Amino acid sequence: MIQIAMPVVLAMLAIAFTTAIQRIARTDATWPRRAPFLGGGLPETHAWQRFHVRYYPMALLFIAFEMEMMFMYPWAVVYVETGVKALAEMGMFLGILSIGILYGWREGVFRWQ
Amino acid sequence: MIAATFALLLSLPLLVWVAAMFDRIGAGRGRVVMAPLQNGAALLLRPNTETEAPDQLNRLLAPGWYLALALVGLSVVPFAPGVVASDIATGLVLWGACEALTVVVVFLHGWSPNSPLPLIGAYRYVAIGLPAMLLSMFVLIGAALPAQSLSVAEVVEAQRDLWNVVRQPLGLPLFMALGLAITLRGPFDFAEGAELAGGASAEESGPALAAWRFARAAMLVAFSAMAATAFLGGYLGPVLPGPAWLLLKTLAVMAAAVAAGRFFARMPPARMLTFLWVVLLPLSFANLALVGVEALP
Amino acid sequence: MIDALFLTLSALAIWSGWRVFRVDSMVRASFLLMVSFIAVGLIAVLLAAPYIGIATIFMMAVEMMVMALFMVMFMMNPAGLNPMVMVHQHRFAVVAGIVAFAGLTAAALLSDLPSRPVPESAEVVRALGHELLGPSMLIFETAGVTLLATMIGAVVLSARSGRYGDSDAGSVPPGLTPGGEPAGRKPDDGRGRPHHHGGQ
Amino acid sequence: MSWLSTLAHDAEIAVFAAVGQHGLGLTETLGRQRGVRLVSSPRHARVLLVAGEVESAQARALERLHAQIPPPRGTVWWQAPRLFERGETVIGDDPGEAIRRAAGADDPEQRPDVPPHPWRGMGPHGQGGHGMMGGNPYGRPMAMTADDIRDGLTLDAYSARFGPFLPALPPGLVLDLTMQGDVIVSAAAASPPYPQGPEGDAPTLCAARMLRLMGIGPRAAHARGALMALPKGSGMRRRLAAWLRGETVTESPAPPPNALPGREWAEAVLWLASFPPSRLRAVCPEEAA
Repeated sequence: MIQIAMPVVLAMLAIAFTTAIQRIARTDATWPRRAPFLGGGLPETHAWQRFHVRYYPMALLFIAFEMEMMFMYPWAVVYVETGVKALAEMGMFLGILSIGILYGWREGVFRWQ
Repeated sequence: MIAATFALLLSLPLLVWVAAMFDRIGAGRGRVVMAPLQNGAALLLRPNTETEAPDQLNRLLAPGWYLALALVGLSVVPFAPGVVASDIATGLVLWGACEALTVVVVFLHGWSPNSPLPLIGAYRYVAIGLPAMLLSMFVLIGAALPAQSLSVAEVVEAQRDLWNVVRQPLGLPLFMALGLAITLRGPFDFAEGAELAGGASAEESGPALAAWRFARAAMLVAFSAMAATAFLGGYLGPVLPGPAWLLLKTLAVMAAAVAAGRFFARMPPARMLTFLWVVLLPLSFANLALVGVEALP
Repeated sequence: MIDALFLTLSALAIWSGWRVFRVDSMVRASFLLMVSFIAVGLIAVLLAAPYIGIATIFMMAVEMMVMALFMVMFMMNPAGLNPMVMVHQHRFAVVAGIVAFAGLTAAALLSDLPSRPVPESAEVVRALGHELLGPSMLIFETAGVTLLATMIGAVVLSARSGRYGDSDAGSVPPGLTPGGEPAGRKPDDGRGRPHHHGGQ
Repeated sequence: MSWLSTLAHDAEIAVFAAVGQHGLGLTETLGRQRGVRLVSSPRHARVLLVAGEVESAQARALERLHAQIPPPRGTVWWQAPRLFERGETVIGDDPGEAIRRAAGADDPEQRPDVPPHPWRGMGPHGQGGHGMMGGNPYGRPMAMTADDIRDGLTLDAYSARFGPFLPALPPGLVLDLTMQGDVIVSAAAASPPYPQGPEGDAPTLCAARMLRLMGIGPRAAHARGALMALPKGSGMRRRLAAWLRGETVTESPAPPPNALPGREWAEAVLWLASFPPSRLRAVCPEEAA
């Protein structure tokens, strides 16, 4: 189980290191200093907002693709043992999903909406 | 395992230094050796910047998570037969998880200052980072096919006869695209590009900025080591000992990544998104098909 | 050692799961949920399921990222600059939570679970692969078609642009009462002509 | 921390350049200065360098930039009259010495330390807001919904004044933008770009500026591929290609308030950079302020 203990330890070390570094300096600020950098201009509102994501259809398409990745890892492990059958099966699987990409492209989902 | 972890922790700062030197050479600036250290020290002596109503906790932790992901990614890379910090059977998947979490961390880094330019950088980065990650997964699955395993050590051993870079010529260039994306450089630097005046890091100063840049360079090291392992045979090589070979190959990939970052122009994000899905992703399918046919007994 | 790691990770999973409903920021809520899933994924690795565990982390990182995009996009006060209460229907939620907890606890404690420890050397990923390419092949291929249907559905429902013009051209929101006035903003002719299309 | 200070002693000085009238050419020569590094955000800088004259109307913007440089900070006025009592003035062509002196300076803050709106102690939680979206939490109101020009989703519109010293925009150009996400919904030019003289329209300078926005250096071998990276049909490719061939571009842009809405941020910035400053200046009304 040390196989995951080690990454966990490394992650904690990294956090400790960067947090310690950032504690070196003081973080006091006046209000003019805190204003967001816009090249001299000022905003009217907070930047946090209902941010208009322009690629939301792509994000949904992406999730479907992501699911499929999870089938491919075990497939890759047994591929050589299984041979042509595995190739045909994955070819079919990827073919079906490629239709999804083609359709998405045709409908313009990879553009900024 | 413990020894490998110590070796990793000791060598990482040095390799980060080398990465910074490569960056200076790439930018065509002098004083290659000392300037990264001096500039880093100068940054550490400057104050941090507080913004109006930031997300303090995430702002503090984002550089740490970035560095943590670089370290975890590096921990699955074997330095020599049997010498690896994390000997997990699904090392390739763990590396993939690190890529996915990198997108999250860069997003948090841009989100937390509550400032428009970092915010735009964060959202653009997600649009490009996600498909770039998908791309790399197909490529890495290609590398796992001949090894019949998801363990990184097995992937190296399967390259004893022939390196993957020869067997799967499309693999390494496509993987480089991901490397540029997760290390925020050149054509894939949609988080911190010049058109956003520093983007996700525009509001950072002092030690916070130094920590973020350190983590970014550490990610370049981790990516280069992974690319060297998955495609260039890792520690395999004649005469020299294994770790030396790994080091040399890592440095070569690092130099190539820095050069590629300076060579290719960055497209507007919408154009890049189409390019990724319509050109690069089908190329990675083609790569997988070629690897599949080649790997058949 | 393993027990300590298990207990720590369980505590982290529960704590971050609870925090999801206590924080004001949608981004924090999304990624706290992700932390919870990461802890569960690591527990799965402890249970000798290295593939499922790490894959959970992988998937959840991506999915919570996309969820955060949509949460921020559609929720009022997405960053929680004004404090707010994230939960609705308190009483129902409390009752449903207690019932679910009791049911799951009872199922875990009362059912006769088999005790077959997986040997350290078991190649679970290989077994999973053989399953996918053997007995479960139909499921696997059906998943492909299902995902294709998901993609097409997502594109049809979400994208406004399309081959045959805007998807909402001529559409009218449904009325608040049967046959009543359309709800929401009324589409007028001045709005909605895409001025300039993406960068290609 | 004395060893850290010793190490930092020979570090490059991070300089944020606020480019004024006829300052573009000046700033380009700065890249060759040893020991000086131009940065793109005042947060990363130690010294504020005002290169070329800045009108007194924009003194306020300059003061804000000055305030955004973390203290200690210094100021250098290079071929520019001083607009506030900080830093020293340089007449000649080489500001190197003055920058090094400024790197040891510690200008005091000059803007009053007050939040954009009073908020402390107001509202039910003392954070200045009320309800879900109301009030001024932490000193600013929240963005509110508005119609969008692309996909018709009524999400929040973010209004802000960008410039005149945003490195991605032509120096002096002040844009009042309303954005939804990273797409510009409406634009107004509050102030035109500064006159840069004939050297501001020089092909090499213009090409270098545009290539910098695309993340690559001005070496010609790279630059050919850069044309492919630009979107088709907006004339950007044509103009960059002309600059790379060494020709002067004389095209005039459509006025930014008409041309910018509907463009995504990166496209808009590249589009603005693809015109010579003098042409851009000619189509922006002078009197609006």
